Amino acid sequence: MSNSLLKLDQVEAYIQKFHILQGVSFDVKRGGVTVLLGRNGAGKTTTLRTIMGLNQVSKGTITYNDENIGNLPTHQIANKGIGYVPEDQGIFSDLTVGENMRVAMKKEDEGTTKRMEWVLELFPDLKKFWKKPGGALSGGQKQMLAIARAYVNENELLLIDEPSKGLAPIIVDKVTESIEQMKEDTTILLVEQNFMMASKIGNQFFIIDDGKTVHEGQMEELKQDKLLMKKYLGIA
Amino acid sequence: MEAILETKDLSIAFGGHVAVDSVSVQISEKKFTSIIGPNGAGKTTFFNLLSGQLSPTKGSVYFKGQDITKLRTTDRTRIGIGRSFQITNVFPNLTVLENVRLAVQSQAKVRYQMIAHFLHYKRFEQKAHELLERVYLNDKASSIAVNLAHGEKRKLEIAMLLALETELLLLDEPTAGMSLEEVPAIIEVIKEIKRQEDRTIVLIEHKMDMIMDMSDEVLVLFHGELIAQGTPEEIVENETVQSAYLGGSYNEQQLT
Amino acid sequence: ACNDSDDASGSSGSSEGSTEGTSEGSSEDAAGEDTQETIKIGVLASLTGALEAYGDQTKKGFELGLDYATDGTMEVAGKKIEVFFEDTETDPTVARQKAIGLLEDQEVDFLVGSSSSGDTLAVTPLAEEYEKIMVVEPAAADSITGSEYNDYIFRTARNSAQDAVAAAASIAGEGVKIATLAPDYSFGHDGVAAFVAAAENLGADIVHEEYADQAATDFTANIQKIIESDPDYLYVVWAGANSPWNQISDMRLQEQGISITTGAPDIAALATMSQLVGMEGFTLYYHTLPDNEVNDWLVKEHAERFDGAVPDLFTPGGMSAAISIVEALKQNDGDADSATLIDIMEGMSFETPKGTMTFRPEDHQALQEMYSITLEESDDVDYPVPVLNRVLTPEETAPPIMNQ
Amino acid sequence: MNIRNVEKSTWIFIIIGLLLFIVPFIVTGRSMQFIIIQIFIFAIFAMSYDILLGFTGIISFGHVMFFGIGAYSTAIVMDRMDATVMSFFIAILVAVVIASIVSFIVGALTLRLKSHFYAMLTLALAGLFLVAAEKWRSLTGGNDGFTFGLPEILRDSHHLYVLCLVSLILLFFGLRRFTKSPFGRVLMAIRENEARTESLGYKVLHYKVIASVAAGVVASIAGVLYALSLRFVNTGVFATDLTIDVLLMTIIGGVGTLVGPILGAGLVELAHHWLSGLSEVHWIFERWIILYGTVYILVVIFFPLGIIGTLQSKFMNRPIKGLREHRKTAGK
Amino acid sequence: MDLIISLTVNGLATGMLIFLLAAGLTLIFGLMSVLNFAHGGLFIWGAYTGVWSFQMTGSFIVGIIVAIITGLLLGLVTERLIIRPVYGNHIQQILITLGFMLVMQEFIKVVFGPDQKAVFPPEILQGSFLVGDIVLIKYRLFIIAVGLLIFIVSSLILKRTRVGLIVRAGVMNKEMVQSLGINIKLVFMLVFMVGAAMAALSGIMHAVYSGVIYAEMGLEFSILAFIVVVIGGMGSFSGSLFAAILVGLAQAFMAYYVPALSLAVNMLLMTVVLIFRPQGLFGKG
Ligand SMILES: Nc1ncnc2c1ncn2[C@@H]1O[C@H](COP(=O)(O)OP(=O)(O)OP(=O)(O)O)[C@@H](O)[C@H]1O
Ligand SMILES: Nc1ncnc2c1ncn2[C@@H]1O[C@H](COP(=O)(O)OP(=O)(O)OP(=O)(O)O)[C@@H](O)[C@H]1O
Ligand SMILES: [Mg+2]
Ligand SMILES: [Mg+2]
Repeated sequence: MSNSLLKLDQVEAYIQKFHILQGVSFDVKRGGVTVLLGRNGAGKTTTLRTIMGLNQVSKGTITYNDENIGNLPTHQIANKGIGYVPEDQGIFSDLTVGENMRVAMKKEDEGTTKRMEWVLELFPDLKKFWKKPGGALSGGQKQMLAIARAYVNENELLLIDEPSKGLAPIIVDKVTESIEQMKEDTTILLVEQNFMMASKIGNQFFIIDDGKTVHEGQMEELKQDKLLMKKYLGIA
Repeated sequence: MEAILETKDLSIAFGGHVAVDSVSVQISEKKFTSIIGPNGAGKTTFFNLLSGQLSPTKGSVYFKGQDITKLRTTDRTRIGIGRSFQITNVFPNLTVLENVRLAVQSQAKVRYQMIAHFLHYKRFEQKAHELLERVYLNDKASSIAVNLAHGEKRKLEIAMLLALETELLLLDEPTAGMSLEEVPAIIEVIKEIKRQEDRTIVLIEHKMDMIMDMSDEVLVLFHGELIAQGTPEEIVENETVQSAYLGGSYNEQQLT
Repeated sequence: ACNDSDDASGSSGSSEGSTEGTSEGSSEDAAGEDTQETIKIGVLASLTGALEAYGDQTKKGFELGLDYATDGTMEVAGKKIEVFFEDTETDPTVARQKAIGLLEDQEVDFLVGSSSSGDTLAVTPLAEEYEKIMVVEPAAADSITGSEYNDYIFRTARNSAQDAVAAAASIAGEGVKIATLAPDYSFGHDGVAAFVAAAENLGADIVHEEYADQAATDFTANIQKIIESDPDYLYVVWAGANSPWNQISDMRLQEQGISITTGAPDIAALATMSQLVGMEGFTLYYHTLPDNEVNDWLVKEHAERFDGAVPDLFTPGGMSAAISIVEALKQNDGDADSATLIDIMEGMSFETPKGTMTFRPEDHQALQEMYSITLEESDDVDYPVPVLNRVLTPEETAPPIMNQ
Repeated sequence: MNIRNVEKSTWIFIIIGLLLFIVPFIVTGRSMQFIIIQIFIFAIFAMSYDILLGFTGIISFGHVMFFGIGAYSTAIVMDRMDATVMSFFIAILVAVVIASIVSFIVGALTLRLKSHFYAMLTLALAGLFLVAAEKWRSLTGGNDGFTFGLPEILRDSHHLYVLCLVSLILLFFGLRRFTKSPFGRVLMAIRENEARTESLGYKVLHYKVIASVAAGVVASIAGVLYALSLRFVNTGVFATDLTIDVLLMTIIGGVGTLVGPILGAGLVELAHHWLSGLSEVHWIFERWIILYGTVYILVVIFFPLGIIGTLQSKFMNRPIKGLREHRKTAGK
Repeated sequence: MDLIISLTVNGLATGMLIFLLAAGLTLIFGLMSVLNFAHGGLFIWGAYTGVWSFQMTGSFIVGIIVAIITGLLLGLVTERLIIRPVYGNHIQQILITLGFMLVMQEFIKVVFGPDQKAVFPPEILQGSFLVGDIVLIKYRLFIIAVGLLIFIVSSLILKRTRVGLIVRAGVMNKEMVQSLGINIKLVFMLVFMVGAAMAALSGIMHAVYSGVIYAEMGLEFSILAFIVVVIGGMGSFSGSLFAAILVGLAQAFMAYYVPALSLAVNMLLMTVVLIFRPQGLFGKG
């Protein structure tokens, strides 16, 4: 088994007739946290969606565990052990929190029960509002639910799109912590605008700009490289 | 200082759960007030009560001394309460320009005109373009709103709010999901409004640096109750706020 | 049955060459003259949709009728007859459009039709406007020869009132207690009103009138009320596929001493009435009932042409319509002028599968035989068969005149 | 207004409109004329439906009630009064007044009911009108219906043709302006996001009610013309089938395009006419309805946004590179 | 008293008959949110094929099974060819399903002929019991039993398994459900097939009840089914059952006590329910 878990090679994708991804390549190593960075509209979300099979790959390959998963149906991709927290949370608004979780649970074994307990400890609000429709949750609670839905399954790879968005600082801390715990046995691909958080937990990073990967490296380097930060992320 | 907005004993319960609990505050005119609090504290719900999306189970809201508790959303917008939404809330299948144009049209009070052609009102379109420029969205003017990236939608949301030119601006996490690069620019837009000193701004945010930077006053909601009120500095020192809201990393950040 | 639309257009096309005695060559000079050489008849019927079966019967009957009346020559007084069949789809708009097409584009001399009263009423004003005679068949609404009557309308079909009078004649008598059940729309109300008048005339006692939603799934409540009114007879006026027979039998009306009576419908519907064996009622036609040469010819010819099938409820009507037109033309030396034809047809009697019919001068309604029957089981077919009690004479079933 | 400011499409429509006036001189068959008149009438009816469905986003299964109101008002007024032009105007007035009142009330119910529930409620209300027409036999003649006379001038097919065409053209341009006005823009906003429209300071209910009344009144005018063209009315003018027909016409042509429904009306009526005519060609076409149904299916597959809608979206922003092509190559 | 019992029992039976019809639509329209105007087509095909095989074999059971199989197969074809391209788009659904409805209805006439056909219940279900003065029609009792069975089985399935949740979730956000590893296309297809099979089953049940089948009956009854599903509040079997029984009883009692309004009873009922409870009886609002 190679060290690379997920590998994108010159991936291109269209949304309707717009050429959104124009050559995204990166290699997510097994274990650890990989962060995707880039400004609004750069194509980060589209990249994650393409990996999940929610967008068609028009060119290039996506290799997962040495297998080409480009253009497989989404559910098959998910069933290979990939979990996804979408940017818009994807809460089923008419279903209760509990039902949302139930739809998400792939298995009902011991491991799942354990993870469920862990998740509810992480986000006690969810337990409190177990019977509330997902649509009635606060913005942050929805975010928690979206994360929890991905956490409750055993995943080999987790794609998380801006988890910290809308969360109170203290919860951001918790999420950060949970990712740290998780990265022991789950590889994480993270899109994050909260640089504080990203830099704290990220191991390697890739920068996407205008639908292309334009830079990659170790998080440690990025933190030092003020020039790079300025150029692509607009922060000093 | 004159209070432009005042709530008295404002409460709302969903089923058994009290989301906003007897909140009585005064929002000072032409000041910048921020609201913080943990997720689910009732901040958005509080906004909903101010802007009329929800009606309270108890208590009342006054705008410029007038009791507006019974007024509908539409009327509140018309008398000068505008808001942006936490969950992006735009017209998905219309163009970005049209989204803003509709807001401009409402501000110009052209509401029941059904004879003239809408293009007859050139100035609406011009104004819409200006606003899009201000939020750095002019190159997307002809995109269909649903196709925008998340951050772009947030900007559109702000442009629509600005178009209404209301005296009171309620901003619900305007920069959530916006890229690092653009946050400062949007902050600049907000600051610019603040500098003009003719508007009152109320902001909900989880980004503490923003709060610290801009607020004249900070309100803290906790389990629906107003537990603290003061200058940003006072609030950061508040122990409950530290332990229940900020957690560890904020302090760390201050240290580093 | 698949080929008959072919036949229709085919016969009109092929007859052109085979016509004898008509001066075809000279017809170029005036279109008006050309129409003098052929008699054109437009038939409107529901050839698709819910009433498709009725339309089909009319059509077959009409074709047979022309054959019969012209001895297979398709000519009358030296003029050939051309027929156009149009499908009204049981939609008044379509009916009117097709009728205009027939009158304007085909320049027909006669209209015949149609399967539904609504379609017919949408067309009758056109007959007046274009001054062409329209023979109504098989639409039964009283208003066609009643409140909506005009001089150009003749009807070979029986009307609802005739049904009612026939029904009354079959069962009513001094002191007989009768309840009625009918669908809650014009057809039902007209039918019952006429029946009540006729039955009361014969001394019967109407104890209850019940109207039910035609599309209802459950008739229990209606039947319950009828039982409570404790009649000797229940007279049912019904049309349409969704019928109450099953439930009437399930509710054991007959065991409670209530006899059912109704007009026997077409064969497909008779098949749903096997629980009503023994019922006394009436019918306007069943092929074994009339005893005359025309009917014998019809039954024989029908079987030959259509795979051994017997003529159904509205087949003789179609045939009668054709015969009436040909007869009138014969008497007018083939002249299709409406004014003279109206004079001829008023009071005209003609032989049909249902015996002698007479167009009553007052309202142009054809008075005709009806049949008092009993439904009996039969070994030959899988539906109950109407067996003749007695023939109800045209005079006996004459409906009131309603166009004054 | 300056002539140069007129949109190009407006000129096209004006030209087509003018051309249509010549049609009766070319198509002399009155039966064909009658079909074209029906097309005009249903085009008006379908446009009115488009105001609801396409521009305001309201699905109604009971739109036929306004059509029926128009038809019965005309028939009853013309029947009870002398057949004069005056009574024709009275008929229109009666139709419009009743339709406005009813559509006002029905429109106000959109406040309470959402999507399917509203659609079904309108179905029920139209059903009640049907039952009323069925039951109030002294007025309506029950389901057999009744015929009525017309003033001399309206009996002529050419006159009727012109009347219907003029109505169609006037209503088309009127409604087009209506939808392109600032008001119309707000309707579209409501279709997209009702709550947001409200928080922009628009009173949604007012808009919906006005749209509903506009649609109702226009539909009733279609009904008036329909009764004129038939000189007969029966309960069929309240039948759900008609709502369904008009719904299909609107969708086939393209929802929210206004020309679409006109095209849809033409297409449905002509397809109907030609396909049913086929049964004379060969007996196999006796089941022409199968073909007719297939047309609906094909339209959805090849013109998912309706004919005009699909053409517009193809025409207005031409794809840079077709997505489909790429999918194909990607598959290999 | 007898009268009331009699009306109630028969109203219940009618209600159950309507429920059978609405059950399929509860899945397809209520749960999957597909405006399926072709439901009546599935209904008549169930009725015709069921009756045909019943009359060929003489076994009602065979008839029922054939009807169900027809429903499943037609459901499969309908879902794949007609419905799949138009999920989530009600406007297209209306057009395409109506087109398909016309095709199915007309094909009935091609295959089985245009005439109405008579149908009789199997021997054991013919006739009625007499309990005191009350007439209990056997076939109606059978319908009540079948209706209850369908109700219990389908409610249990929805409650015990994730299927109901998945379908509802899939309607709200298809992509998300797929991202959770669920083959939503397959789930939709199966649920649609079951809904179609229920429609077909109700077709044969109804055919035997009314004693006659004809091609046009489909559209007539599917509107009733839509009414029931909406009154019930969309998507819950309890709601549909309750609404169906309400309609059945209302029809029975109206026809007896207020016959003048019996034509309008369905529409009145729907109007009243929707005005006072805009989300339907069991709908969450
Ligand atoms: N459905 C669509 N149709 C057309 N363009 C789209 C569509 N969805 C996204 N885009 C465009 O694709 C580009 C990339 O979008 P994407 O959502 O991947 O950006 P992102 O990097 O995630 O941005 P953000 O940080 O704002 O979430 C944007 O410019 C956006 O406008
Ligand atoms: N419509 C509703 N029905 C029921 N409960 C609701 C509804 N809206 C909000 N709530 C509950 O009220 C509480 C307050 O929600 P609110 O959205 O105001 O939180 P918030 O302070 O804005 O949080 P966040 O920072 O996460 O956005 C939450 O617990 C939420 O679940
Ligand atoms: Mg994104
Ligand atoms: Mg909030």
